[in-house]
Amino acid sequence: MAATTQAVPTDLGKTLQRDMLAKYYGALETANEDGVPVAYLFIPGNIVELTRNFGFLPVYPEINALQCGIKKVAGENIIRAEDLGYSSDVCGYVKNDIGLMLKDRQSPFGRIPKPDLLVCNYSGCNTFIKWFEGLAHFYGSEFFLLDVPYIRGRAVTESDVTYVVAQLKELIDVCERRTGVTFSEAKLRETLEYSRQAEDLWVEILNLAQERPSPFDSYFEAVFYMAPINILRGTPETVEYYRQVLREMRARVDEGHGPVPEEKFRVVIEGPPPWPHFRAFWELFKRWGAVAVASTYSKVGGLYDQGVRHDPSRPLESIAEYTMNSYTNWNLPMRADLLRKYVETYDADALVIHSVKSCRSFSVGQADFREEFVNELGIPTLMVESDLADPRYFQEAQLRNRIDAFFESLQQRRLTGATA
Amino acid sequence: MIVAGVDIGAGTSKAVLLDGGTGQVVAKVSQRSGARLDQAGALVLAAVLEKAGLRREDVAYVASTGYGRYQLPGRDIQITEVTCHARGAHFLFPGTRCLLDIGAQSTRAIHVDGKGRVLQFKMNDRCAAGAGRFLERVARALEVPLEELGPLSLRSADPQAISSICAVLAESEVINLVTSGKATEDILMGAHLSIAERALALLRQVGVEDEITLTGGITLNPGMRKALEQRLGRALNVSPDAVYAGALGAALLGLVRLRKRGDAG
Amino acid sequence: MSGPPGTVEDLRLLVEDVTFPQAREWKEGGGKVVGSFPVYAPMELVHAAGMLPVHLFGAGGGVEIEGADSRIQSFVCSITRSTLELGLRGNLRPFDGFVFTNICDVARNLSGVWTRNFRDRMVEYLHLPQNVGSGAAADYMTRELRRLLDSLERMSGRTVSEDDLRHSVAVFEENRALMRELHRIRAESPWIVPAHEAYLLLRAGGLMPKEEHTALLRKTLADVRSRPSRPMDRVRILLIGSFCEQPPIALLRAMEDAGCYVVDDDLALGLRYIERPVAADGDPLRALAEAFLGGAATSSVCHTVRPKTEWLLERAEALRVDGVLFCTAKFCEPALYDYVPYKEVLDRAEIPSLHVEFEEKMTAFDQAKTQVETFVESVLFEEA
Amino acid sequence: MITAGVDVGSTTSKAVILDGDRQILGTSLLPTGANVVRAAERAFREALTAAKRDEEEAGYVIGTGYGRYKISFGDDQVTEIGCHARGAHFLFPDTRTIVDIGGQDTKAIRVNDRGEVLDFCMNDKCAAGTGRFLDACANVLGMTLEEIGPASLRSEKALRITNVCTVFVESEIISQLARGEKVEDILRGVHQAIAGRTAGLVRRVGTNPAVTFTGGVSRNGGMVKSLEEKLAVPVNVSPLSQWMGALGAALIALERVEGGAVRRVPATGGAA
Repeated sequence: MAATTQAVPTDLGKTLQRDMLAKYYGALETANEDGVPVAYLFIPGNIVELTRNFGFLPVYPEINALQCGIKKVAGENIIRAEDLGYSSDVCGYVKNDIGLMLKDRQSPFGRIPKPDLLVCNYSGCNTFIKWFEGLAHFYGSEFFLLDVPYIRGRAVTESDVTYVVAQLKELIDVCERRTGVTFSEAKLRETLEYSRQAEDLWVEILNLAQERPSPFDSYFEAVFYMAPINILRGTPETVEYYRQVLREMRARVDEGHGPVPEEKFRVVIEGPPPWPHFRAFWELFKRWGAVAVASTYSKVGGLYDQGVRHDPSRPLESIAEYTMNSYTNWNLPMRADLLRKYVETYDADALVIHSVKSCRSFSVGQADFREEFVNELGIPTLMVESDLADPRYFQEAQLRNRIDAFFESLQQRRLTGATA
Repeated sequence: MIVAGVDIGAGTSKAVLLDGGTGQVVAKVSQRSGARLDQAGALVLAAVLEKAGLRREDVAYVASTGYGRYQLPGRDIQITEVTCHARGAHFLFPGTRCLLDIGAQSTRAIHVDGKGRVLQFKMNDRCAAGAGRFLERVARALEVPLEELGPLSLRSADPQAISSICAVLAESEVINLVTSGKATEDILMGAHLSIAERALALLRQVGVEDEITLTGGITLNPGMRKALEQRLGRALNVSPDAVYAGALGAALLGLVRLRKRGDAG
Repeated sequence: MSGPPGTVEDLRLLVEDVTFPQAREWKEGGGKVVGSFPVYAPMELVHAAGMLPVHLFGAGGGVEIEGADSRIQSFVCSITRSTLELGLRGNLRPFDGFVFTNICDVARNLSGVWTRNFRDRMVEYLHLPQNVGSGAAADYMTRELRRLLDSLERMSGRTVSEDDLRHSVAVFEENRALMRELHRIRAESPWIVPAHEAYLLLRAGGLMPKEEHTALLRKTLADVRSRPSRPMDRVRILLIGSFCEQPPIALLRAMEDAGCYVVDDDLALGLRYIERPVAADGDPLRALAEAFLGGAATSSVCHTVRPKTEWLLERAEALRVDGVLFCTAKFCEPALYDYVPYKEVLDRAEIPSLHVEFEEKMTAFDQAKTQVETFVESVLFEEA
Repeated sequence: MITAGVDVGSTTSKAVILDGDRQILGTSLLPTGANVVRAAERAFREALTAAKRDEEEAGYVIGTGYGRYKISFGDDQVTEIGCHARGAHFLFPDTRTIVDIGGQDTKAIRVNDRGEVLDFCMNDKCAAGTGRFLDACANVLGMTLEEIGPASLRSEKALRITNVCTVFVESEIISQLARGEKVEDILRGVHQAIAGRTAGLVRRVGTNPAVTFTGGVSRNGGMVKSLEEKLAVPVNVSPLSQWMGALGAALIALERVEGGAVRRVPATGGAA
């Protein structure tokens, strides 16, 4: 379909994603009553193409927790979970979801259905296992653990793929038993083809951030385009969605239009955003004309820009490789190489690390990145700390003080041409 | 026969003399513990005996509690402050089912049964800790004398939200509010509400059931009471004698042990 | 080092010595040493390769944290910081290699921090299967054990035969059987074997050559059977939650002094993780894999096919406990998640429970002790 | 022509007046208290009076510290990291590492040969406000901030203080007291704990000598000694350490004027 030349409406991608999510949450509203089978999944390494084969409607507790953060109800959910006995030191996403459950799963964006099957594809985060073990206790629903080995050397091994493929076959038996639908490999191939096309388009969009100025913020705005690739993969609508987003971004490049009036600093950002204070946190960077040209958080759902693809010719193998190639399943040396690659490919001036208390799988070891980048690579690096879900952990004055000091020193050195 | 209950706290020590026959309080004393915790118990016991015009020999049983309960020579038994506070609060308000004790150092939530026996209890983790110290530092940052904190906070029209999870981070928020020029009474009410919220989180974990009794020095501060009642949405039992709940409970439990020993002859 | 430790005090000094005298002595004798992180690791393979297996449990309060504090955030458990501090200060110089396993996200990432900070040492991350019910798990774990054995062979310069493996498995099995016997006696008559003594004996097993530890166990069991039996009026407690970061020994003693008999616990669980015999015939690696998948202890760090709440209730009934004491390290996520369903089923079964938090470096635990005393008072004075 | 630096901190507000060739003409120091705007103005006016100059002569005014956004009469704001670095470098031109233990945060800063910030590292959230940590310890022991430094130097045996968190260190100290530990030994432990963690931060930006210790806590001799022990290098301390932020701000203001900048804000009108 040739890209039409007529003008692209502003914020096209953002509005289209909002419509797709509204439609998705609408379908969730009546799923239980309509007898539609519901599967809970995690975003990293999610196997939505497989569950779609049996007519499962996917629910992602992380997306619900994230939306609660943005819509300012995370705080009350977390307190409700802590009243039940959850510690103040455990993950805010888990407590957000438990808090929702304790309020009959009523969220500001619609009612979340109960799970018929918990598919614990816990790629990159052991806390996910405890999360779904808790839900299995409270709901009594069937629990399938898809064991996703952490990458130990430099890449996924053949032994790992064999193990995951064997489990995917066991999962297919479970899904057939639960839904009475027989597995269709042809349908899976078709779904995987749609996923592959969407993934190609998404990578093309991400690469546009190499332009000067970058047409979009690859951290703060990426979240407005990430939902379909993470949770609605495998449908023609998703492929069409990314064609439209690509069209929008190309138009922005042609007009030299970017997320800030004047792009002064290009940064790579590591770590999840603080959802309950998303706008305030973005503002602390916008004031300095700082734009994220690459981020690792936008790869939590899959490292497509590193060549990971669903492949209809190798269905189960490519799904297995995909499950192990989410960012948090990469070990720390691999993450450091990726961050360095991003700084070079996107010609960034600095690295910003947002360390969050709730997510130890992201945070532990980040201090080593800071030192490696500053001392060994000469790349200015700032590390700040808050939380991705718990509004009680965001001290704006301290964050502003550190962010101002960082960009102040960058600006000063840029004026006098000082080297690190 | 007379029974003594001695509550040796990090800040203040309290002693109560109880008449076993009438079940009434004969005398009570509260004084600063001072730096030497090992003497605080003996000193406050001597003070209450003097106040009641009695001698040590007149006391049939001595039960100690509180932080320094192991450092009272000549005691018959030491019992923890949670068990004693529960029993003491029940004596003061027989309808008590929940007890919230907010002290200088720590905060305790206790759920009791009809006889003042502990069913569930939760002591503060770092979040509800240091309520008293926190208010002292807030008072200094705002240049307000400690005793005026409560009354001044009652005049707040727009309390400033202080959401931090622990006393240290909450204090940074207070300082940031000061440096951003917010009204003193609004910051003060925000500080009281932040303590209330953190203390009530503990209470909800042991299960909230009427009647709720407050003990601990801070609860005599009107601002603190308003914050607690506002966040909880129900009336609370408060009495100036609540500060003696620990010593009172120790004396009552001592009486039970004494009678048991008496029966056993 | 003058012979095996005799008294409980000797054991405590050995367990709290963060200069690892046994490892140094083995190293000076020309041997190699491999350390593993707290919960389960199949150290039979290290023994079979002729190296000394040492179970690392952080530094307790034994080292002042300075370097590690600015590299590991404050919302992480203390054992992670103190282990890194031991490495940065050179206390782990005798160690030639380290084995990490999937305990939690923090331990997993620590293996990455290790490879960056100690580039001259072998670092292995062993992926122990979580899908223990899968038909493919045994094959996968056997391949993982083979992969670990290959790197241990490279490190020790020795090829390990199946007989070497069978011999090492037999040595560990004998040790485990004696340990189980000691814990059986304690569960039956806890006044004979205090919890802190059983714990110190278990921990010592992770520091010295296994054969030496087996001899120590035999001597202790003989002595235990001859001890006088006079029970005190105490509360029978099941202690749960200390499977990785360990509470200070003084806190464990304080809890006992507060009026508890700890009839069973998961302290240093990694050292007694395999609860059923390992098959002596066939491929020893597969035997170890099947023993892990079918006969491992229940802990928060590994998924179980049967809900853990069922295991807890069964255990509480079998041990006739008066209460369950959740004793968890601050910031220990796996333990803190399991606490909620555990507490719910115990409340429903009207079994009293208490949750106490600790940090391995704590020197003052008045609050924890007071809480345990109150818990004991509320159980003992039921009718007061 | 003079320039001014006004540093509004969480506990105290300071100002420094400089003349054209970087001589300090006047300084001021007063508690910030509840009204930040007034504190800033008073600090500025008192420094002008000490310098025997009046406001119209000020060519440029820079505000710093947590209250910098409340300084209505400032021409620009610079964070205290930038200002402490510049001030310390002015007093000790060979310094390459600056450590500031402030009321809210502890900072370790690496600078180049012109005093420009190359890298900095700040304390972890839970070890917040080491200045406040010291304040809490002094409070529990019933001593003033001035007394605890010398007292810690009288100790022979340093107790290990394990708590990073201000709230919990108080209960830890109370337990040590209850065990009969001596106040000097507890204080030595407190100073060692803070110095240890601060040294950890400094190592992350690199302990390139010479190290300058700025901020109010640097007046505590016990802390200076502990920090030198942990860093194993001598540490520069200046009697002006409390005014380091304000001095740095005044220096940066002078550089702006030399670069052609002009004061954009009218005088404060000399309100009382």
